[in-house]
Amino acid sequence: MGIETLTLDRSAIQGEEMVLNIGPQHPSTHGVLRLQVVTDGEIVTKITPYIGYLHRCFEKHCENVTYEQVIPFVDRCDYIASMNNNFGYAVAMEELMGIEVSEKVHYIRVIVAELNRIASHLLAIGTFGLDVGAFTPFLYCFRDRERILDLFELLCGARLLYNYIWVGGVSHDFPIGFVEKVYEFLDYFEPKIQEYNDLLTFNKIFIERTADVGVLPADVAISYGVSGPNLRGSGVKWDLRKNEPYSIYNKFDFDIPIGTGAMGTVGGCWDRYYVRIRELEESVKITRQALDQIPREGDVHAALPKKIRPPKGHVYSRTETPRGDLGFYIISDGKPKPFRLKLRSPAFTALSCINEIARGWMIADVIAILGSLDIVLGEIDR
Amino acid sequence: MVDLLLQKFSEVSFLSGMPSALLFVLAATLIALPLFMFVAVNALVAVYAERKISAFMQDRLGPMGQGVGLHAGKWGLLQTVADAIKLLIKEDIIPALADRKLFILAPFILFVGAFIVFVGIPFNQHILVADFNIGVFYIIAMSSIGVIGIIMAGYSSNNKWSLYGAMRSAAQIISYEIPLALSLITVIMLVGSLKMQDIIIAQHGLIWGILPNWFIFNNPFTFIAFFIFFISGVAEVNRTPFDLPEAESELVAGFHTEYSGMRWAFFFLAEYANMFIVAAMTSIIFLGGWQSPIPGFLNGPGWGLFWFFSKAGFLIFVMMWFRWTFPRLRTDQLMQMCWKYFLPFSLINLLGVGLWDLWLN
Amino acid sequence: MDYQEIVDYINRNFNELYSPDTGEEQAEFLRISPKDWKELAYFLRDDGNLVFDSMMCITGIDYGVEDENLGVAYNLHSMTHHHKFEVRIDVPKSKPMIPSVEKIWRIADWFEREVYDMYGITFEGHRDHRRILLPEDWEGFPLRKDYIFPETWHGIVVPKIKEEWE
Amino acid sequence: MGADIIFWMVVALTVGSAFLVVLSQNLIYSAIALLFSFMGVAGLYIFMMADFIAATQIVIYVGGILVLIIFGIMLTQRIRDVRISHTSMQRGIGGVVVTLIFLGLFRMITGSPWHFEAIPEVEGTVSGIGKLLMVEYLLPFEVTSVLLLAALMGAAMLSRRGD
Repeated sequence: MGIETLTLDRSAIQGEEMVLNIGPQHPSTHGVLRLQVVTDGEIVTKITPYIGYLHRCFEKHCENVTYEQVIPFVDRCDYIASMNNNFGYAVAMEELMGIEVSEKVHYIRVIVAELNRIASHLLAIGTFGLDVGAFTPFLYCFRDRERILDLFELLCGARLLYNYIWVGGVSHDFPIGFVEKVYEFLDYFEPKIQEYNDLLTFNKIFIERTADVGVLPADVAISYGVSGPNLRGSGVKWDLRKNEPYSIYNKFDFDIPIGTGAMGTVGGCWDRYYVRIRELEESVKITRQALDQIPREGDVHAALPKKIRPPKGHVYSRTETPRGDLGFYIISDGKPKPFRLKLRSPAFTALSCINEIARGWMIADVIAILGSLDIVLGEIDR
Repeated sequence: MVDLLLQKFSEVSFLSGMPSALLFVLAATLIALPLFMFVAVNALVAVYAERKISAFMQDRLGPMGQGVGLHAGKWGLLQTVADAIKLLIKEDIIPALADRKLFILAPFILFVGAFIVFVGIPFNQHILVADFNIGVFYIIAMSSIGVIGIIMAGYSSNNKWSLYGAMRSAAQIISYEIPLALSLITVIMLVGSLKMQDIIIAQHGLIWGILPNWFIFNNPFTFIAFFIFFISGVAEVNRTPFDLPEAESELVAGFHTEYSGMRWAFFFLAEYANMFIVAAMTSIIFLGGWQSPIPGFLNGPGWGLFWFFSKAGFLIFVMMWFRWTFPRLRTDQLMQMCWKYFLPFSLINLLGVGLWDLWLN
Repeated sequence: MDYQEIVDYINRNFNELYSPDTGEEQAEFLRISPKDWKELAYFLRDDGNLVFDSMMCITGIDYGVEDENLGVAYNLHSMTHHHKFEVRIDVPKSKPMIPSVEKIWRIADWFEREVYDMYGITFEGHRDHRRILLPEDWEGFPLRKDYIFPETWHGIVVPKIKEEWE
Repeated sequence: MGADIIFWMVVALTVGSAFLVVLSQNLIYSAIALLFSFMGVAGLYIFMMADFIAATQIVIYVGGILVLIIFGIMLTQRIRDVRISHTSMQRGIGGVVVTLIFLGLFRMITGSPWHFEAIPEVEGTVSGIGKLLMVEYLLPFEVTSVLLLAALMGAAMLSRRGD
């Protein structure tokens, strides 16, 4: 009788699994999201997301209002990046109606969209830091985001829901001195990126917590329709601004940052995070170029249609928001109200892969993975 | 100190007629009361400091106010007072399905565990409630009571988050006690006594004529032991980056999720008391306690208090600095750090200090 | 490949089974019947010349109260060849059943659940066929044109919408 | 006199909570009562001038063993319902056995010829214990530590998942 005969019935000592509800009221679900998590000790074995707590049937609303009135609803979908959502809707409508807007409008749109992308990424970076327990970067990010919101307030009076980009133009021209103020902001902001890197990005604990965690391989990401920084974090060089340029993005010189696996496996949380940091730099670059080239003269209302009554037909158009590909599927029956308007939300697709990538990690990692996906529940639930 | 008071009592005529048991209780209370006040004030000051320090680190102002009146006072000085009043008058909520008895008992056990330690801490040459023979060991022993309070709180709340918090904290505190105690032993080996005052007096003088003869500078092994001790201490009191039991972004608030009002305030008091204990212990054992950095310079009992509090205060500041700088570790990383790095290192330390001592003496 | 080339390519491989839609919209999509969908879906994804590895969007459509059909539009995109394609499937309201492509494109999982949630179209073979945005016990399918707004939900009265500005 | 009252209070704490440990229907309550019982025992050690043992009692029993007991209860019981309970079985037989043992002990305590002497003023027991452990009882000390190490490794092996 050797030691080999000593066996242990492991099934007898395995503990029961525990079902844990993360949310709907939880500090780190970035909104009203419920994740039903089955845990074995601290290890998560299954995640079932329950969404819809913020559902207000945006698409039904749209069928009951005119095309102009849709814009405020679009604002409220991704309330972190309203400019980009406005932009996406305007691009879709202009494609449907065949409107050509003036050069100046294009530049204005690109500038505000990129500023809003910076603001949105700052929020994503800050809250991601918060999710892994670093409080200070969050406030640093908010300090800088505040300046962008101040700029937007100067521009259109609103700080969160702008209703600024209209179909065929924008609601107001840049106020006097705005361009200089944006330059000022960019000069202030650019060195701050290094500050985030020093404080959070290359912190040893932060890297330990996020690199290699929640790895999203490129093929899985594509199959799940994940887009934007999340897809690029997986190493796929795909950015609609570059690959399917809309508006005047083809005039600008910028890079598409992708996850390289510098700190771990490609597609880990750290890569997704770092893509956002690098995109801040790219957005600054784009904004600078746009500010340099923007024509000073021009009417931003010139192409505004008197009444929006698109011809019969349909369009599927997508643009790159901070969260990824924002798609609009619009069917028009020739009346002033949309017959069908579908918003394809990038956060929706990003969240759908949570069970795939967060299974087998610990609870703390699930929170980190969720934070790295940068979801906005307003957009997921619509 | 109790004996001293009893002796004083016997000299007072109207007290001498009383039963000695009563006198004993009286003496103990007379000592415990200021100590309790100290713990409470410590929490108030520390909370204010935490707010202000975090604010300055985060590029903001923190609590502010202009003048007196209904503001938070000059520089927000009344903020923590207002907080304390709020906590005192807040509704006391006990969840319907909570285990009432344990729920009520838990914060007190935690607090008692923290409070009882203060008996053994020398604030200066004279202010020390009891200089036990087993001084350091007593403190280590008493600080291990608190974990029971945390487990009870987590268990009795009938909340899964709390339960997770309690489990994590139990594992964490038990684990980190080992490197903590092992680093402590390095110093005890050098001193040859467990008495707090002996440890402090052993750090008198200078080495190489420049550095104070504190144990942190005594030899390379105690230098490492200082860091292991301090970091394990931070882990013991559940401060960031080791705040897993109450990680607010994961476990909402961990073991005190369900607590509110005064009960919650007791957790808070205990946390800040524990912070002070870790800082005080580190400064006593490695930084010379109440001793002045330059022997003979500003050396009176009053200055003793000053040196002690500035050393402890600095270490508390370092803990706050940690908290507002670092992200949180994960459970397995925390355990790995303890068992794979701290434990072997502190064992090597122990051997090293023994050899060092043999060699030099 | 552009739209016409893709249609021709599919027709070559499927014996001219599909003809481009010639309806009133100058539509750039392929209208097929539900029974062919699964086979075509595999073809679209796996064929080396098409490689539609990315499902951009699935949209449910109600053609109107009078129309007897519901539609589903699938917008596909190829990350390899950078071309797009749209497939549309119409199903009768009396028996709205479409084979699920959830195993082919993983994102179809949630998109199909959403279409089911809003239009009541059943996706056969879907492994997790539940409502997604609305509560489990919600009655009716809100995005259908004939949807009647409920007045109460679990005893909670839904406030009436004011018609005009007051 | 004052010490006497405190002594009896400590005794009451020890015995009272020990009763609670045995009689409580709730396993967690028993564990918590054990905490007070241990504290009481530590207090008794202090009365015997065994301060080191008292502190050890708290470190090992309260800080270590009791935490592990509670940990074990929470891990092995179903977490969902808080009311973990256990019933005392065979109270009759148990009562008889306990009474017999108690009587035996009682007889022994009252029957033994205790000899009293004044407590010597010991200046700490720590150095004495240290010397005994390191000189006289070094072998048992080392053997115990090897045994504990073996137990530790065994536990680690058992809890390892998979193979």
